Formats: sequence, C-alpha cells, structure tokens
Amino acid sequence: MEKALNRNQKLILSSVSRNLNYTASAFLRKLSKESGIPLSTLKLNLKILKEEGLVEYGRVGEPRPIKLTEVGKIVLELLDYRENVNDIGDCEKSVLEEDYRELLSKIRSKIVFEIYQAKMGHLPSSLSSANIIAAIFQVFKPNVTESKNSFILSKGHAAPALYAVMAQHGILDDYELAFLCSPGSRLQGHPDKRFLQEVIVSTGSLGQGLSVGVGIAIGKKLKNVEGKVVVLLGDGELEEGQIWEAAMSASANNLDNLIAIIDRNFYQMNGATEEVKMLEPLSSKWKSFGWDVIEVDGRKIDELVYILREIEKHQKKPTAIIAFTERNGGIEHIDRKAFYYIPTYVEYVRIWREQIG
Amino acid sequence: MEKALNRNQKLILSSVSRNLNYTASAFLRKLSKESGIPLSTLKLNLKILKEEGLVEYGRVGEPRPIKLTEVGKIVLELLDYRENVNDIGDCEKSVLEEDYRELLSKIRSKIVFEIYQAKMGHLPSSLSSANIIAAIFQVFKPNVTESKNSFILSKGHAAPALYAVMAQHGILDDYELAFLCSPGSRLQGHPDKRFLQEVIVSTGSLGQGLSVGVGIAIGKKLKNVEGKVVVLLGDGELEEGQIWEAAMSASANNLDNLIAIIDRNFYQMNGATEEVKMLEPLSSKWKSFGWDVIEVDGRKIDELVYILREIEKHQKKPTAIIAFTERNGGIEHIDRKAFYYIPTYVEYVRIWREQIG
Amino acid sequence: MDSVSVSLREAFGEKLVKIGEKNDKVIVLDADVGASTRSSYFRERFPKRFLNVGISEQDMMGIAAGLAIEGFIPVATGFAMFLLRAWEQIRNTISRDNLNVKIVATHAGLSDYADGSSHQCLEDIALMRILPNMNVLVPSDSVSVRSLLEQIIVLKGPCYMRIGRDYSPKVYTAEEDVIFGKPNILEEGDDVTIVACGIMVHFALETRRILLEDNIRAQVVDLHTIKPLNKDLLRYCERTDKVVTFEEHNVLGGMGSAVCELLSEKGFKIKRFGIMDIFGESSRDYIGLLQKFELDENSLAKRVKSFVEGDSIES
Amino acid sequence: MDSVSVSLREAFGEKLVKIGEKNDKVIVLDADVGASTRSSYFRERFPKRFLNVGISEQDMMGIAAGLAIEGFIPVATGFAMFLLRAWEQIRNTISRDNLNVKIVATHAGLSDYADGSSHQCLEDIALMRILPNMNVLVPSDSVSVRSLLEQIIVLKGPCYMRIGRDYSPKVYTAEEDVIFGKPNILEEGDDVTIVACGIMVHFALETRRILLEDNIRAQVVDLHTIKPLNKDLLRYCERTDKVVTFEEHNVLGGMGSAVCELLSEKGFKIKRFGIMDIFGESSRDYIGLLQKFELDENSLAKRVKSFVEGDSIES
Ligand SMILES: Cc1ncc(C[n+]2csc(CCOP(=O)(O)OP(=O)(O)O)c2C)c(N)n1
Ligand SMILES: Cc1ncc(C[n+]2csc(CCOP(=O)(O)OP(=O)(O)O)c2C)c(N)n1
Ligand SMILES: [Mg+2]
Ligand SMILES: [Mg+2]
Repeated sequence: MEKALNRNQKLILSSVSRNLNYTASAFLRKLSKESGIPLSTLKLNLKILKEEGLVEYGRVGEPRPIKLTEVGKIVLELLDYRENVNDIGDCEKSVLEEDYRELLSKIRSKIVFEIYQAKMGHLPSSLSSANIIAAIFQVFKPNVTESKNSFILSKGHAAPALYAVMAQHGILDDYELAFLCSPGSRLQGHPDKRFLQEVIVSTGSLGQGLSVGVGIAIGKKLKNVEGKVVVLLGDGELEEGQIWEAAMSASANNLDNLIAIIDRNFYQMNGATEEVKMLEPLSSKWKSFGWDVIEVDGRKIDELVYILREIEKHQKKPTAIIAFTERNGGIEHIDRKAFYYIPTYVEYVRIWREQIG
Repeated sequence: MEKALNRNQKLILSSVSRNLNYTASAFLRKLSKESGIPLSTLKLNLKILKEEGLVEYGRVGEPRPIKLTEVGKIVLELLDYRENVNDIGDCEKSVLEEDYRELLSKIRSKIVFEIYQAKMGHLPSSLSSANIIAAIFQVFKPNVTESKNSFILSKGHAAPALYAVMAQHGILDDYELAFLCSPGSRLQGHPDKRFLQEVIVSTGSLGQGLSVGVGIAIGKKLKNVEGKVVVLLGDGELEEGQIWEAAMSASANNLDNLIAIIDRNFYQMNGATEEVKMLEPLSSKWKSFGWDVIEVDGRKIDELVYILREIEKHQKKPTAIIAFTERNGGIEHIDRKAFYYIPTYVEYVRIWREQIG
Repeated sequence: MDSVSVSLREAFGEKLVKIGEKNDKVIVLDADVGASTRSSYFRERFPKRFLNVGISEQDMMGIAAGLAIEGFIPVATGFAMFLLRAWEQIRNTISRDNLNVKIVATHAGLSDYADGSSHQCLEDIALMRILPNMNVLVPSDSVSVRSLLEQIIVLKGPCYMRIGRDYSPKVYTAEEDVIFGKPNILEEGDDVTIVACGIMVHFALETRRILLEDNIRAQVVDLHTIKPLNKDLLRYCERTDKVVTFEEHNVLGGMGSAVCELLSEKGFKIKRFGIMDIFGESSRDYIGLLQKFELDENSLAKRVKSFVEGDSIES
Repeated sequence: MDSVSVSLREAFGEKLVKIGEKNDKVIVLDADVGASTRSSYFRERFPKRFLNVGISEQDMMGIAAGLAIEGFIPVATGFAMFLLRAWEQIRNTISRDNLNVKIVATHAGLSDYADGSSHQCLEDIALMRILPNMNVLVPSDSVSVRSLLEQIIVLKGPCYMRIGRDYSPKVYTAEEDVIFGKPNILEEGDDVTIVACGIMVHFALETRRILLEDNIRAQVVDLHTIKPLNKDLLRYCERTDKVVTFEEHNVLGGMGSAVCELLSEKGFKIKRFGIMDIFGESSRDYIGLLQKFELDENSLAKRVKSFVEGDSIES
C-alpha cells in the first residue's frame, strides 16, 4: 500500500463502474482494445485492485460479473470529484481567496470517509483540527521536499485530518484514504514517519511535538535558513509537563520562527478540560512563559489563514495561537463532548451529502 | 550507623578528651571506677567508637595512648554546645521569639561540619535553603510521628541542610552529622527513606516532590484530617515539566493545604536561571497556574516564620512562596554562583568561628 | 478452550468496583483514559475515590506515591505505553521507597492494534521487572485478571499488572486456580516446555494442540507472575529437553529473558518467541496483526517444531 | 594493567571537542549538568553549538530529535539516571523514527558513589538495549571512550553510550583496538569465559589473575558493544564450558541478560554477576562501594571459582 493508484488502475476502476455484466476476462479484453493498453498490463493491475478489495469478480470455473466493491465505489467517488477540482497540487488555484467553504467540505468528507471505511480512528478530534490543518497547509505548504516550513501534528490522534489535507494537497492519493489503519498502509493510526516520510516526525504520544518543534526551529536558525515551524497541540495535551518545558525553551532561545496552535475545543478524552485540570487562564499561562498569544475563532478558516499570514510576516517571539474550535467540526449531530464516534452507514451518507451535497 | 551515640559513648568521648596519656585499658578501668558502669559495657562501647573512627588507641603488644581522632573532636564539640542549648527537642524554648540568629548560626555550622567531614555534598545549595528549612521546622514540626504536617525536600541535594535542622530538632543525633555519605549512614547523599524514616519520601531526582506533595495533600483531605504539606523546590528545578503538571493538579483539586516554597537564588547547576531558561515572570507563572503567590526575603527567617504562620491560619488556595535567597547563605566568601564548594580546613575553621564564634 | 471470555479491561473494570466495595482504602487514579481502561466503572460507583489527574502520567505516579504514604492503596491506571512516560518516577519514588502503589496497565502488547506503533507497548515487562521491590504480573485471561487483581490489592508493596485491551480466550474457569507467584502447569508434556504469559498462554495451548499432530508433546506453563520469579519453574523445565517462551513483547529483556536468566546456570536450550525487536504497526484486527508477527498458533507451532527438531533456521 | 588512566568523563569531554573541530554538524545538548559530564569543554570551545536546555531531560530529547531532523548530529548528554526520565521520548521519537541522535550518559553504575540511590543508575543498559534501532555501547576505559565516541558520530542512527564518572583503570593502549560492534578477546583461557563491559572489564582481568593462582584459566571478553550484539561472541564462548558476566548494573535485564539471550539456544552454563536487584547507596569512595556489592576482584574471583567448581552456593 506504499504507493497510490496508478493511471491504469484508475482507468480500470472507472471503466468497471460503466461496464456492467462482463466477466473479468471479457472486461479486460474490451478495455485493452478500447485503450490500447496491453492486456497483460491491465491484468496485473486488476489483480492488484482485487487484492486491495476495490473490485470483485469470479474465478475460473465459477464466473461472476466484475464489479466494484463498496470501498471501490467510494474510492471512485473521491477520485471523481478530485478530477473536478483540477487534480493534485492545483487545488489551491481552484479555491477563491476568501471562500474556503468548499475546500473544507471536501476535507471533512474525506475525514469521515477514512473513518467510516476503517471503522476506527478519532473522528471528533480530527474534525476539530480540520480547519486548522487546512489553514496551515494553505499558508505554509509544509513538509514536502521543496518546502522551507515544517509542520508537526503533536496531537497525533487527529491523523485522519492530516491525511485528508495531505490528500487535498496531492501528497497522498485520495485512494489511500480508504486504507486508514490497514496493515502496511501509509495511513497508520497515528502519523508514522516509517510509513509516510512527509510526516517529518512520528507522533501519537501526546506532549512531545513542541520539543521537536523547538529543535527544528533552533536547527533552522543554526543553519541560517528561513521558514516557520508550526506545531498543532490539543488543549488537553497541555497537561503534559513537557509542553511547558518546551515553552520555556522556545522563549529562552527567542524562537521567532516557532508557532504553536492550540486546538481549544475544551474537551479532552475523559471530560472537559476545565473540570479535569483547569487550563484557564490559558492565555496568561503562555504569556507568563514568554510567548506572544493570539486568540482566534478556529472555526473560521479565513481568520486562521489571515492570522498565519500576518504572523509569517511580523513574528517577533514564539507565538501561540489559541484557536477556539468545536470537536464536531460544525457537524451538528455529532456530540462535541464525545471522544469516540464511528458513523453508521446512514450517518456516513448523511454527512457526505451535507458536505459535498 | 542506624543509631545515634548512646549515653555511655558520649561519656567515653568526653572523658577521653579530659584524660590524656592513658592506654585504652587503663582509661577504661579508671572510667569504670569513677562512673560505676561495668567495665565490659564500656569496653564494648569504646570498640564501637573506634570502629566509627572517633577514637584511636594502640593494640596488644603495641600500646599507644587513647585519644580522640579529628572527627571525634568535632563530634564532641558539637555535643558540647548542644548540651548548652538544653538538649534535644527543647531547642525551641531557648530561642527568643524574634531572635533566630543563634539558631541559624548553629544550623549553618552543622551544615559546614557535615560537608567538611565528608568532603562531599552540596554546600551552597544547602546554605541557600537553611533558613527556609529551619523556618518550616519551626512552624510545622513536620514528619515526626506525632506531627500532622508533612515536609518534602524536593531539591534533595540540600540534604545536609535538612539533616542539620533535623539534628537541631533532635530527630537526628548531632553525632551522626559526621557521617554524611558514609556507607550505611542514615545521612545519604540525598534524603533516602530506606535509611531515614522521617524523610517521608526519598528525593534526589529533581521535579518529583511537588506531585508527591499533591498526593499527600489529597490524602489528608480524603481522610478529613488537618495539617499542611510543605514542599521546598529549587528555582532551577522549576524547569522540570512535572512541576507544572503538579501545579495544575494542586489548583484543580483546590489544595488549600499545600504550600510550595521556591528557593529563589537565581542559580542552577550550570548557570543563572535567567540565562539558561528564563523563569521570570515567575510569580505570574504560578498565578496563571491557579496559585496564590507570596514573595518574601528568604534570608530573613523571622519573615519566613511569620509568613508561614499566617498561611497556616488563612490559606485559601495552594500557595507558592517565592523566597529570595543567596546560595552562600550569607557567608560572604563563598561564591553564590558556584554549585560545588568543599571548604578547606582553614575555611572550615573560619566559618565555624564566624558562626558560633 | 477457545471460547472467548469477557474482555480483559472489562474484567479489570468490573473487578475494581467489587474490590472498591470491600476496601475503602482503594483510590483509583487515571491519566485521562478511564473510559478506555474501564477504570471509569469505578468512577461511576465511587466518584470521590476516583481522580482523573489529566494527561500527566508523571504527576499521576507522584500523586499515587503521596496517597500511599498517607496509607491509601492507590491504583494507578492507564495505557501501558504512556505509563512508561513515568518510568523514572516509578523507579525513584515508588519502587525505591517500596510504596504500596498498584499500577495497572491496559492496552499492552499489540492489543491496541488500530493505534499503531506509538501505542503498542512491547517493552513494559522489561522496564518493570528490573525494578527492585516491584512485583510484575501478566494475567493470561479475564479470570486471572480478577484473581490476581484481588491478590495484589492485599499484598504490601508496589505491583505492576499488565493486561491487553479486549481479546481474551478462556484459559481458566476458577479464580482460585491462579495464585500470585505460582506458575501454573496447564498441560503436561515431555518434548518441550512452553512458558507463556498473557494471551500467549492461549496460543501456547493451541500450539500444543497442533504440535500433538506431529507427535510433539509440549508442557505448557502459565508464568503469570514474572516477578518475583518462582524457582519452581526451573524444576518444571527440567522435565523437558528444550524450553520455548511466548510473549507479546520484544524478545529482548522481557519474560523470555527472565526465563533465560533463571535457567542460565543449568545449560537449558531455550528459544524465545515474541516481537523480534521491531516496532508495531496499525491493523484493523488483532489476530491479523499477531499473524503478521508470527505469533498465531500456526506460525508458532511451525517455529517451535523446527526448534525442537533441531534445525534452527531462524536465529 | 592497573595504572589508572585519565578519567572517563574527562576523556569524553576532551574527545568531544576534538570531534567538534572536525565536524561542524555536531551540536551538544546538556540538561544542566555540563560541568559534571565535562560537555562543558565543548561549550567553552563552541558556545554556539552548545545548548544547556535546563533541567528538562524530556525536552532535551525532543530538541535533539528536531536537530537530527534538520540534519545535525546532536549529542545529548547528562547523568544516566536522569536521561531515563526521557525514556518514553527516546522510545517514541528518537528510536521509532531512527533519528541520528547520540546519547552519552555519564555517572552510570555506582560511579556517582556519593550521591546515593537516586543517582546510581543500574538500569540503563536494559532500558536502552530493548529499543529497536538503538545502538548501545559501554566503553571499558578512557581509550575506548575516545575510540567509540569517534565511531558513533559517523554511524547513522541513534546510539546510547554509557560511561562512569572518573575511575578508569587502563585496559587499552591504542584506540584502533576498539572497534564498534566487535567484542574483544583480551585474554585467552579455557576454563571459563568472563564477558564484561565498562570498568568491569578491568575487574575481569584482575579476577583472571587471581583465578590463575588456583589454576583456573579464564578467557576475558570485552563486550563494549551490547547492541548490535555480535554473534561471534557465541563462538568465543564455545571455547569454554562455562560463562560468567560482569556488569555494573542490575543482574536483571542488562548485559548479562543479553548474553543469556544470545547463548540460550546452545545450552551454555552462565552465571551473571552485577547488582543483585537492589538499589545503591552513598559511599565516600567508589572501590569501597564496589566491595560492598561484591564487585571487586577478590569477591568476584571467589564467586567465579565457586561457580566453576560447580558448587553454586549463591543462586
Ligand atoms: C502521552 C499520552 N497519554 C495519553 C494518550 C491518550 N489520549 C489520546 S487523545 C487524548 C485526549 C486528548 O485531548 P486533547 O489534547 O484535548 O485533544 P482533542 O482530541 O480534544 O483535540 C488522550 C488522553 C496519549 N495518546 N498520549
Ligand atoms: C532530574 C534531575 N536532573 C538533574 C539533576 C542534577 N542536579 C542536581 S542539583 C541541580 C541544580 C539545581 O538547581 P536549583 O533547583 O536552582 O537548586 P539550588 O541548588 O540552586 O538550590 C541539578 C541540575 C538532578 N538531581 N535531577
Ligand atoms: Mg481538546
Ligand atoms: Mg537555584
């Protein structure tokens, strides 16, 4: 699962959906003739698609018509609308400067898709961060080889949101989103560099990302290179003492290239942050640790994008953005107090419709 | 080394100093006659004193006069002036309400004595805390069985100061102060409960004491018993994230029975706190973590005692006392920037004279 | 034998409530994963004796130490991996002062199959068994969880109990059969001894069944108490020529290593099966993951057979 | 053989400067103990490439990870005991991502004799060797410190190097004789093999001398690289009937345990000598403390003799 769908596989997938009632071999012969692609090539790719559970067909002596599996259909659906927004990398062009609504709908749908497919993964926490991660990628395009900026998802359990945004930016293929938590998949339950290089550092154990961010920021200064380091933290995550060690290190080292964004949704795993440990006055905490603090409505991606662009230009100190969010990402019928939530098929379809209509 | 000097051993020690030029057996016969104590008892005790290096004498076939060793002399010196202040436990009586100068001089001398004897241990850090620990014991008499109050020396490297105060309060015998860091001694390099029960919890690894204090404070509340929990922290120690975890827990649990005292001497092991990690604005930090904060001149024990008594009566929240100190404890020729300092004999005598003159 | 009993964490959560009913000194601590560890059952029943200290594992261990000093019996709960965040605190405070803290770690081994390598704890047996004063337990099914939990609560001193998340094929029927400190011989045999802990005990029994088809008779021992290590194990192992160990843990430093240490003076031939010094990864199902790491009964039977028959292909 | 060479931490501090002169990618991190570890020499020479992060070991490991990601070669230094405060960070960030961080831990074993049990680290070999990707080294004298430090700086991947404070009787004369990953046979012998690491190598050589008086000929192997564990060791051990291990570490989980694991399939008779699963304590001198724990050459010779002669009094 290390690679995304190739061109031939995409072709097969879309053809299958249009050609009903063929056996696999008849289908392949037809497609080969139409496309000019050698039969053996198509055969190989079809086999891969079957192994990965996207298509099903009979076998020798027991012929059945070839068709898409449930997963196959959804992957195709995703591929289709990606075509509409002009494919990988270009996504930005298609997005109007001030209208990110469509972008966000797509990202949210992708998140729901991932989790519905896997029947695991942390939906509310991912929805909570979707806007923020989208804004970060919009402004900084981090972690790819050409980029000077780095992004660390310290609250690693929002991995599905990261993957969705990465897919939106062409770092992942949409098709891979069907394989969250599958063995060997690049989409591990938490961002895992061993499987996905663009994850610059593996996370999943809370409270560690900010220190790594400090190290990268110091590294950039030592090398005398430009670039911002952005770390996304959960609010509950701030209960880890290591965060405050890192906060002190950042100000002691004058890291005016380090940005921490706090996904302030007021809930952690087993309760409200203020009931468990009382984080308020949160902004005073960061200030007393030597940081500049900005509070922002984290549900509004345009605000986030605006603020990030401003910081990019004018940062003087390590800067904490407290982004007020909701753990349902605005999807009303998901309880924003809940940590676990796996949609049923009906809910899945409903959300999907709501989002991409 | 689990026990202090017994009555007989003390007697032997002081007699040796008055009786010169006796062999050991002649000395013992004389003493037995004078005191009425059986010869065998004295013999046994003398042997112990020799094993512990307090006296020396010849052996069969090689007679030498019995005499005190260097250590023996100092132990005796200590024993002597303890007699003057009316022995164990009563020390408080002898201290005028507002005049702790003598008390402190004694404690400081004891600290210097310990470290001079051992040629190891952290003198500056101990001197820095001496006033504070003395004040805590003055007000709360913690850790002994009858006490409802608990004290944790989270900055465990100030153990010599703790031991000195404990000796002052009769929890240790002065005699033991000669055995800091000796194998089997109750006076381990850092407070160690395995060797000294009154240390309620072992320390030495920085940053852990406040959490234990939180646990004890919660325990007292659950049991519905009175009593304060006092934790002494180094300022450098505040760089451990666990401190801030504990700080949050304390306020989240409304621990109005927990007091943290910060020995604010502005130095850590390898530099000035503000150069290494920038702790200021320190009082804002504690406030933003939900604590009441009081700043006090930590060089003035009467101020410390006064503040602690006030807090004992009126505490409403977990309370941090930032006590401004100097790491030489006011002994001018010790450099308060230095972390390591072992006095030479000359310095030792000089300090000793200065203190108890 | 292969009917799945109640989930391990369910057994833990329910038993904890029962213990709480009898013993009001028991205080349960949680680092914000109570719903997952099922310590939340205790919270519902005894809200005043339950404390979610937040996502601060180090602080939790310190608080537990303080409560123990005040005479309570704190049970500090969490995911095995994240409790190890506080290893040094456990070492320098709890274990050094021999404090009466009970640590119960869930989601150990590969049992948290979805979450991947950051959550799959393959090191805790090693980290805990080398601590003086610490008792280390790895119950093999939900019956053992109940039985051993009850026993460690009354024991004086620090304990670490490791359990997986849910999967728990039945090994025992009666709680009385599982006694702290006493390894259990579950099946006799004279060709090879399989020493196992945790759910690997179930796989040991299954492996034995498969090996029988090849006429290899395996003795199966459940080593639920890894520390203190009962020396009877030595005697049991003497009954067979060769010894193998099964654990859901790195093959370095864990239970297998403890067995090697115990038997080392006697010249036994021992082979350890576990995770071969690599990290875990995500999976959508547990058994699939065990298969990937060759810890299912079929892989194990093949591997044991090749060891018993003397051609050690792997090494 | 028993002339004391330059102190271990001195050797480390000085060599670090030399390495820094040749390689400007090397950045040294300290958690406020630089004067004690002697990483301060590097600070004096290259103040811009030295960072005292303060008393925050966890943060230090994270920062080291970040620097490695940016292509530097961070050397994270500190007392062994307190670096373990960051075990989980080392595990989940450095080791999991196979990052090029070099960890050098001083004051290990009993070498910090004055400070007592909170500082005397008897667990680090165990905690580090069970981490995938981690290389674990325990140089036996100051020559080995220099040699191995130089080698691990150029190696790609995470390394943990353990050294004591000062005491360092001479074992080697030439740095070329110590090669990463290659156990060194220092003395031949056919009655028993002594596998040792750290300053215990010196005591192994001294023990051998004493055993010779009883006509027991010991082979002495310096296992300075504990991970990756070189399988040649197996071959070396085959030359003698029995094997003993010497380490300044808990006998559980450490180097001796690694040797047991390696030899376990072959039916060797092995006995481990180290700290018998208890904590350290303060002392005014190092050798006295080693004697107390029966790790001096005389105690060791007696203990090895009794094992070789077959009456295992202790067990
Ligand atoms: C060190 C550590 N402890 C515990 C966990 C388990 N855990 C995963 S998510 C979570 C709650 C996180 O809350 P918050 O940071 O507020 O994130 P949110 O999901 O609300 O965005 C917990 C406790 C973990 N992953 N790492
Ligand atoms: C966890 C831990 N890290 C490092 C040390 C080593 N150490 C002992 S004292 C000290 C400096 C403490 O500074 P501070 O807290 O300011 O105490 P002071 O001596 O100034 O009172 C350090 C780093 C330790 N004991 N524990
Ligand atoms: Mg939250
Ligand atoms: Mg200080």
